[in-house]
Amino acid sequence: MTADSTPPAKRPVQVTVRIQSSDFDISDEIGALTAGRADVGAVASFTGLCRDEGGRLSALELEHYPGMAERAIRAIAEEAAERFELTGLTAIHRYGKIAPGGNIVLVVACASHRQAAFDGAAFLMDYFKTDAPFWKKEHLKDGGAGEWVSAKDADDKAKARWRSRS
Amino acid sequence: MTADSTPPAKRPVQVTVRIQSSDFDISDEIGALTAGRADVGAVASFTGLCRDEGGRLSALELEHYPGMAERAIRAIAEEAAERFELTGLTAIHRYGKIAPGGNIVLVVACASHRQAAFDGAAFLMDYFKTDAPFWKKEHLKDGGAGEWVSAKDADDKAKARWRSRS
Amino acid sequence: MSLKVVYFAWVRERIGKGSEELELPESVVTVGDLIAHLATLGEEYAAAFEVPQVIRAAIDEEHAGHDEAIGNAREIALFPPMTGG
Amino acid sequence: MSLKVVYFAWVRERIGKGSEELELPESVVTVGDLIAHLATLGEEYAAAFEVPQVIRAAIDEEHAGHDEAIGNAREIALFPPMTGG
Repeated sequence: MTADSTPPAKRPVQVTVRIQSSDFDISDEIGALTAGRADVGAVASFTGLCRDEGGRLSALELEHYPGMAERAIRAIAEEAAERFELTGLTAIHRYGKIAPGGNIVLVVACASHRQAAFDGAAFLMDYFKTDAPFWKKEHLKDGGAGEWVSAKDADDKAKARWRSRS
Repeated sequence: MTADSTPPAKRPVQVTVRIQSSDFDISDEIGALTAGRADVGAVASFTGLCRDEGGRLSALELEHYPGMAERAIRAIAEEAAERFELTGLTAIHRYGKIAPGGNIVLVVACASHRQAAFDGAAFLMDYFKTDAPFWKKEHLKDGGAGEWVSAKDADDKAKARWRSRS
Repeated sequence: MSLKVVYFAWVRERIGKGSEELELPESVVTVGDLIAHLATLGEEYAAAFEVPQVIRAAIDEEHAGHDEAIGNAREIALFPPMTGG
Repeated sequence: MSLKVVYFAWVRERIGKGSEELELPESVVTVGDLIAHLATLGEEYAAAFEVPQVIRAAIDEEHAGHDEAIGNAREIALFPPMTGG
């Protein structure tokens, strides 16, 4: 009876943003957002990994703008948390040299229901691609000088869809 | 040079489906789909957890149709893997009594690019909600007899959107 | 015709058993016919099938509509809308 | 006016440094003015800013368009389109 008349106070949203050279573990990150809570029904995650592009690459090197990166990502993460009514959101972006198969980026979005969790994670990834101050340079397996990865039109379109919906 | 003229053979798609009472670990499941591969750039996951519905529930009990469950989920998983050109897909659904905060379902979809991974995971979850032969019964914290959870119209609509796109 | 019929969730609870072997009259051709026939077998069946249109079915572990013929099926499952995921 | 300008990715590589303190002429009001001014400072700058419209900017760590005034900014960053994620 008490449970119906006095619903428990709404828990604060946990927003975590980390820019780091070290790797991450997705189980640990999900655990940090769900441990001791019984209001999280849905966890959507996205992990971006380094591909070798058909054997062409030996690594990707990620450069970033340290001061701005965390601030910009935190602003977007807090917008996502509010917009999709998330219970928690973690965003981790690595920098430095990352070999094929290695982790580059992680987003975990928690919510009561699944659509909000999926939308929160996809929204943050779309903004990561277009607005987070990171740049990728290719290192080639044959030792040749690699190119800077070009920004994709598709990413700008992916981001634009969130604007038209709001 | 060889890398350009003879691209490595396309790796087979890994589709794993498990119906189990025991828990799962998402790091292990992602690792099984990405270890030793350099063609996976994107991993989207969804974990469904038991909520206590504002303190009302002590557990959810999941009943399933054993013979049909694995067969139906595997058919849908293989359809998703082909449709979204996934490199791997894992679906795990638990049965039995699960306490608030506990894991119920996991979907992990791997692909070269992020939209395919997100779509694969969301597609499989939508079908899980409407077509997988599982039923949830509530157990109440106050000891009272719980109700069977009702199917949601929203789930049928979520599933229908995939049909209209194809 | 003899058939294994299996029940899940509140269909199972109302009928009071998870499965049974049934002899069916010739008049039962479709899944819908089977549900209508079962509803006549007693109070517990009447309760399970009081709103026939919400009942979902599977023939030999494949989803089936109410208008599908039972044919030579080995096993028919009857259950409420699914709530997995 | 003195300003810290920072460069990233191939803008940094072409100019050959990651940041510098610059004295700017009065005529430099907007980000676009700054880019046009920098392009006159030598071959390496001309190479970095040969296609000005692809250059993105941030004023004091906030994204800024080419028409935005520099005002009393402490730090302007110039870089190619971002490729994070």
